[in-house]
Amino acid sequence: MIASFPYLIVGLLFLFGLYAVVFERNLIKIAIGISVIEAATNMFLIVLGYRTGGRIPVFTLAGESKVLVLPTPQALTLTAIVIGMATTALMLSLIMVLYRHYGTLDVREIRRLRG
Amino acid sequence: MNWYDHLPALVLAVPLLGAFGAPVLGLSGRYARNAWFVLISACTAALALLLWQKASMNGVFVYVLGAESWKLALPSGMSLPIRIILEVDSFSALMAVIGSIASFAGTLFSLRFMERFSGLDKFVALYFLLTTGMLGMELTGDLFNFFVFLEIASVASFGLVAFWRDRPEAVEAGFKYMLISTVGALFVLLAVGLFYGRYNAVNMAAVGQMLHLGLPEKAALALLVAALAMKCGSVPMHMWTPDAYAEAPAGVTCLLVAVSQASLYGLFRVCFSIYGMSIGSSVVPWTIIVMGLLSMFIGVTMAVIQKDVKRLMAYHSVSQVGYILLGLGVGLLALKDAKAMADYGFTAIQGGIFHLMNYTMYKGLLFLVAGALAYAAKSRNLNELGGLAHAMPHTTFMFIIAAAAIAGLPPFNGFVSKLLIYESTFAVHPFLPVVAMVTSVLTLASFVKVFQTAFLGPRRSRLAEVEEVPGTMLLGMFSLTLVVLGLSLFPTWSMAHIIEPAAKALVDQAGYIRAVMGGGL
Amino acid sequence: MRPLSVIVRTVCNVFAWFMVVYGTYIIVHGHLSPGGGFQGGAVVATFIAFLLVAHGGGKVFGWVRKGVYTALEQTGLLLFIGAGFLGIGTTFFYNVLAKRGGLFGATVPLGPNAGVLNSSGTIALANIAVGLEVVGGLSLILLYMSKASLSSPKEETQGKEAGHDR
Amino acid sequence: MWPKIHSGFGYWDVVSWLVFFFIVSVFVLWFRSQGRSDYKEGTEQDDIFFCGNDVPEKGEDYAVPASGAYWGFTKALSGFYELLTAWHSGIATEYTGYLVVFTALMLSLALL
Repeated sequence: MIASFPYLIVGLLFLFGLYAVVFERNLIKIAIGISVIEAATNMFLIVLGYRTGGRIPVFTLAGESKVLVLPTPQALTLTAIVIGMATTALMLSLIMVLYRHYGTLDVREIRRLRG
Repeated sequence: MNWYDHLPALVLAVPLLGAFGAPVLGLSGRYARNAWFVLISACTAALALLLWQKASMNGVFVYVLGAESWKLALPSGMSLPIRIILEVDSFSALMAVIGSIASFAGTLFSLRFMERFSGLDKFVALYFLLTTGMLGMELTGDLFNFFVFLEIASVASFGLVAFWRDRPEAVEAGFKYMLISTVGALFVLLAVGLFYGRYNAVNMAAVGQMLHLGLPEKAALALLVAALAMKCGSVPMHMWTPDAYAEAPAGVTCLLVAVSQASLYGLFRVCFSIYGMSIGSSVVPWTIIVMGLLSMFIGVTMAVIQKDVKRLMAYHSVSQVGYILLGLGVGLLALKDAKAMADYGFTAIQGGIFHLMNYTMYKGLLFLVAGALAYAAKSRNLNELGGLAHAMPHTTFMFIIAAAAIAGLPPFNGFVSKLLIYESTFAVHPFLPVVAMVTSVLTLASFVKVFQTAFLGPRRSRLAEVEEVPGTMLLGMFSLTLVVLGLSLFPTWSMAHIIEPAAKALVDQAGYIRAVMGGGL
Repeated sequence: MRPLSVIVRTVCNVFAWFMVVYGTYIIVHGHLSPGGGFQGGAVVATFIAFLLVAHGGGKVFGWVRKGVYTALEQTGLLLFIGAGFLGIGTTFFYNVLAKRGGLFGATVPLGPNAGVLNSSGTIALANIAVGLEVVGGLSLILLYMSKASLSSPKEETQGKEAGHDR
Repeated sequence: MWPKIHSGFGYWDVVSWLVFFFIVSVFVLWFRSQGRSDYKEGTEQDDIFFCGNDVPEKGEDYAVPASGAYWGFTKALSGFYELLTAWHSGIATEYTGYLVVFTALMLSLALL
């Protein structure tokens, strides 16, 4: 039961982020929502790789302890974080340019392309 | 060192080098930059062709990055592949060829088209980054790597869609595409995580070998299908397509079409090579078929009423993707039943793949023609165009070929692939080809509208000075026209040598798994 | 952004350089301890963030030259793909430098040890390349963003839809 | 040399189509050559017939704009088109919402 607690948190975070992305109107808040979803996904990967009582996977000889925390999900997470940073930076830049053009941060008013 | 062995890595490394080297080359002037642009693009296309030739001779093969030997998929004592593995079969090599040809044509077109604008070093860098992302999605054999290349392609395309940053519409389109695409990509990452949690592997072949359908696998399949269908622009998640395609510079749109096909490739790679027989009930195939039908019909009906020429063509790409989804979805439906597969399923897959190839070629050509119109007449609004056929005879000629091909008029290639799709989906239910044919009629109707209003009719006084576009732009369009004509006039050869091996490779799940899990030797 | 008080400015002036040192440490120890090119690069890039926060944009733009950061970014990128091409004799990204002696090629002794810095071959090279790239890229992002936030939306290109012609 | 492509029900053969096309075009050209012999180029026979009115000088005045094309079609389907254009609302979060709803639908369909 207690082992599946992190997954619950991941699910909740994911839903919070999705809520923010779908129902918020302010572009900055939407960007925050995207970041929350990213954090949830990263946490999901980290939780997957956790082994109870495992040690860090940096060693030359593991010694007595044979249980290691899996390094692969951590590598995946790092890559995802890097991508997330690039996405966030680009998204914030686009929001700045959008604000400059439209004079508003309300997503419902940025709709010149429709139909 | 035998460079022929390193083809899969070189196909990815050369455009990546092009992306990283472009700003350096840009320091020494625009001729150096343009030469670099064309050179790297041509090299990529040539390497992709060689790769396809190798794949059609050798069948499926792997390339292990960073290993002691390029085919060492399973190092001693390992039961799971640990390194990043590129896996190439006829289908993925075909996709790489299609994508790199579209990239090459877009390159030639962009030389003069983008000349007026500043920041071209970054344009070239992003363009090659987009090419790398697309080729990586097509060649990789690793799910997480697929996600990484998906994101590389996505981020590069956000930048390119919003490249004209002083146009509010362009930035708006870039932002919309970015929002929906980032959420979709995170769904893909979640699915990859689910696979990793179940099987401790992210290699497609390894997952495919161990897969047996449980709750997490079903969830992962649903997430992947939804996210990748969004990336290739199928209804109900297609709304980014007209915005992004219409607002991106024309050469980039030509490449974006190929990039969306890479997502489609990923969708069917997941369905056929990872899940295969164990895809469970026919819910997923039917979802794909219904998505295809909706995409076809809604895409084309929206296209009929558009006034912006690029937006009209972008809605057509939604409807054309519907054909491919329909063909491959019917193939997926028939996968479990050997008799149905022999009767109509394999033909449907062949039709889908052939249509995919045709679609990328003529759709890229149409977007380039639309770009040429915008370049020459300084307007994309069909209400302001008219009578350009005399001023731009070569463009008109190529437009007619592409429009006839997309409308499925014989003897062009669009007709052949549509025929295959009609006659194979008819075996499932007569309703499917009926929708497809209605779509085809409406496609013809809307392209007659474009032809009539932009090229025929009286010349507007505003357009009196319009001339034919410069030579390199024509060359870019002509290279795609050549492919369309080749596919039209030699359909039998293309079916036997290009499409059928690709369809066989897609269906052959065991062969795909064996190439990695059989020790790779 | 306005400049902050003199205390903040002095502290930031000092700590900015510590961040550079610490980030470099993380970059070069990427193969031994948690961290690596991206993380270290991000830490080094806080140098610019410190200066921007403490002194405000107006002053910092006068101090830095963007060309330096672009050059860092480009060097990093080319170095990275170069590290990939180094191994093309065997496979792309093959670790040719490891266990050869010389630069990055030391052999690691068995058993628990503190880690040998000079041991990881191409990985260290790639880490340094990524570190340079991230330093350049992130600093440029910070600089451009704060510059854009300084200029008001009214005076620039609002209303014009011409595309940025030269 | 030119085998056919079989689709399960029928086949496609580009060469016979081209031969047929050639024959038909020869026939059409022959048919055209049987037309009136009193046609002369450069006379008033070349003029545009504009319902008996003078042809306007500027092209804009007598061109059919693209928004007028298929007017009857769009008019007949106006209810459908109103629905569709309202659906393509241009609001980015709604588009994302469709993706989320579709994913939820897929999940519930696949898990059941």
